[in-house]
Amino acid sequence: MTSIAETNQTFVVELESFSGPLDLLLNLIRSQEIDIADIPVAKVADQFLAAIDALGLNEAANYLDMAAWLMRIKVQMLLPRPFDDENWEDPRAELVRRLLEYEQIREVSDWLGSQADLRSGQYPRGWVPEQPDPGPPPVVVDLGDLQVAVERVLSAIPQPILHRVVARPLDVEGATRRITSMLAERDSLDLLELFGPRPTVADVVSVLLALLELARVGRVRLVQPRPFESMAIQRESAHPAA
Amino acid sequence: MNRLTQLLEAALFSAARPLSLEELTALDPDATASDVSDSLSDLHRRYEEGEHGVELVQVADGFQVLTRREFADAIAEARLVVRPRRLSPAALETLAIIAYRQPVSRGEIEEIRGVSVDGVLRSLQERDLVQAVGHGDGMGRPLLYGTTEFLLELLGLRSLEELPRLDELSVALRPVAELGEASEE
Amino acid sequence: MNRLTQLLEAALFSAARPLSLEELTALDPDATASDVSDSLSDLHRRYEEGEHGVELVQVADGFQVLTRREFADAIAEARLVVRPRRLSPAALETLAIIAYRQPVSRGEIEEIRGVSVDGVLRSLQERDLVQAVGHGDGMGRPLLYGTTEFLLELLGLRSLEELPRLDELSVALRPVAELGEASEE
Repeated sequence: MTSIAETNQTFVVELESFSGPLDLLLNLIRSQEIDIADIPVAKVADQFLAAIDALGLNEAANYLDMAAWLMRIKVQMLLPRPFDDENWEDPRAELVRRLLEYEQIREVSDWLGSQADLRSGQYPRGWVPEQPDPGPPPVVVDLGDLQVAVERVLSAIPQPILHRVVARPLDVEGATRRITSMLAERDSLDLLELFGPRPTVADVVSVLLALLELARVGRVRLVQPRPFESMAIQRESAHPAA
Repeated sequence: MNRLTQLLEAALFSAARPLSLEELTALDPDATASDVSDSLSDLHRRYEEGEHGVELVQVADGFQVLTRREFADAIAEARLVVRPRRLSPAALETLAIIAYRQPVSRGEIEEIRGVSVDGVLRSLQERDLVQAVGHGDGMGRPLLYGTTEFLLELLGLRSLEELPRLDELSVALRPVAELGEASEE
Repeated sequence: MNRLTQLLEAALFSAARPLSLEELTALDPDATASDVSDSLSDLHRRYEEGEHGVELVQVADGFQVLTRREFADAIAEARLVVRPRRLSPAALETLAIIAYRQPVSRGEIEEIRGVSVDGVLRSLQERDLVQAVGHGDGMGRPLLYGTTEFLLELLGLRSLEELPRLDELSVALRPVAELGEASEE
């Protein structure tokens, strides 16, 4: 059992590990026989801080959360109470609830531990005869297992599958509309103007497909002045600007 | 000892794990479950009255022959068996919460223990002491956990009913939910 | 049974190997080898006269309690020695995909699970939980898998219709036919 004894305002820590901040806090309270319904929060909060410092736990998030909570309650306790005491909510209520709940769990877990110890002193047969051909062991499977597995599959599905199924990344129609509307204002475009600032592969392919189709039906002419230069897109004269 | 009792004794000696009434009954095509129950009682009585070093116990969903507790130390000291490793306080607390609150989500366990239980939960699952039993309705449909038959075996319990009742515990006289109106959602 | 005989019975029962006279004598600091010999004779006689299903035998390297040979077959047949096992998470996931999406090819399962399922599929087939049910139309006419009658039996279902409905089954687990025109090629 872990315990902390108070000697001259300092703490002697008898065991290095607590199973969590509630364990430590409960230990402080019980070892000083503090009434859990009326915890002197200011005192206990300081002791808690000192303890996690002594234990080297002052970087453990769980312990720091608890320390912060205790400090918050300490401050709330200092605020003046409203005149009608009936509406006053004890800032410690939630802390007390958590502590009692945890203490209950501790009691059960002590029981479980001693029960397991008792049982571990009774040994089963040690020698297991070799089986001629054991084969795979019999299987246990139930609907619950299967359902949980389905949920797991669903939650683990990689996003790309959903994208491929749902999204329609190629947008030839949109590219066609964009090209015709741009050519409605000007006679010639540079190919690079058709791609946005950060074109995806799908964007590029969409634009190229749209251009090829427009060229095929004779609405644009594709001109490359010199090898490796950018391509120019010219409006065919048969389709003058509006 | 009649032949069925002999057969059952031989089977219980061979198995090194609890055998259910169904498994035992299946051993003899002519035996009914009630024949098997009678034979098991007979075997239990013989071990008791003959003051044997082993006993027949009922655990989880089955029956098992185990050595008597009083010989635990002598056998362990002679290094004939290795006593299983003890569960850590963190593991026991987590088991306690799951045992009483099942089905329960990881978040709820962490709420009560005040620490992350990721690693503990995983190792309890690996040891087949807890298992995922379904999904909750909340955000992200969290996995819910429950206890296994093997936990009962480890504790030597026949069923979860044998766990101490909450109102028998010294600390809280009421179920946690009734402890105060401040229970969080 | 005197205490020494009880202790010897418990030790012989729990040990994973035969125990020599010296080892058995070392169990009790007050016992002599001749005390132990007497106790072993007593134990042997009790098993004989009580017509137990087990017997004390002397083998090359010591003493051992063994089940009587006449029960060996029944016990071996019932395969009591091996503990029934739960399926691994990987096996369960694969089984779930096959159950809900059958007939389904290995490629489709791997697409959903994101890993190779070769070994898992083989072990599910060995355990008679899934089976090949035909060939698909795609490249190379891949084998398609479905679940077996035996699986339904294990799950206690009469037919596949009784599998729990999962309303929020996402696209991935829905039958391919319902996926619409955007299914991947």
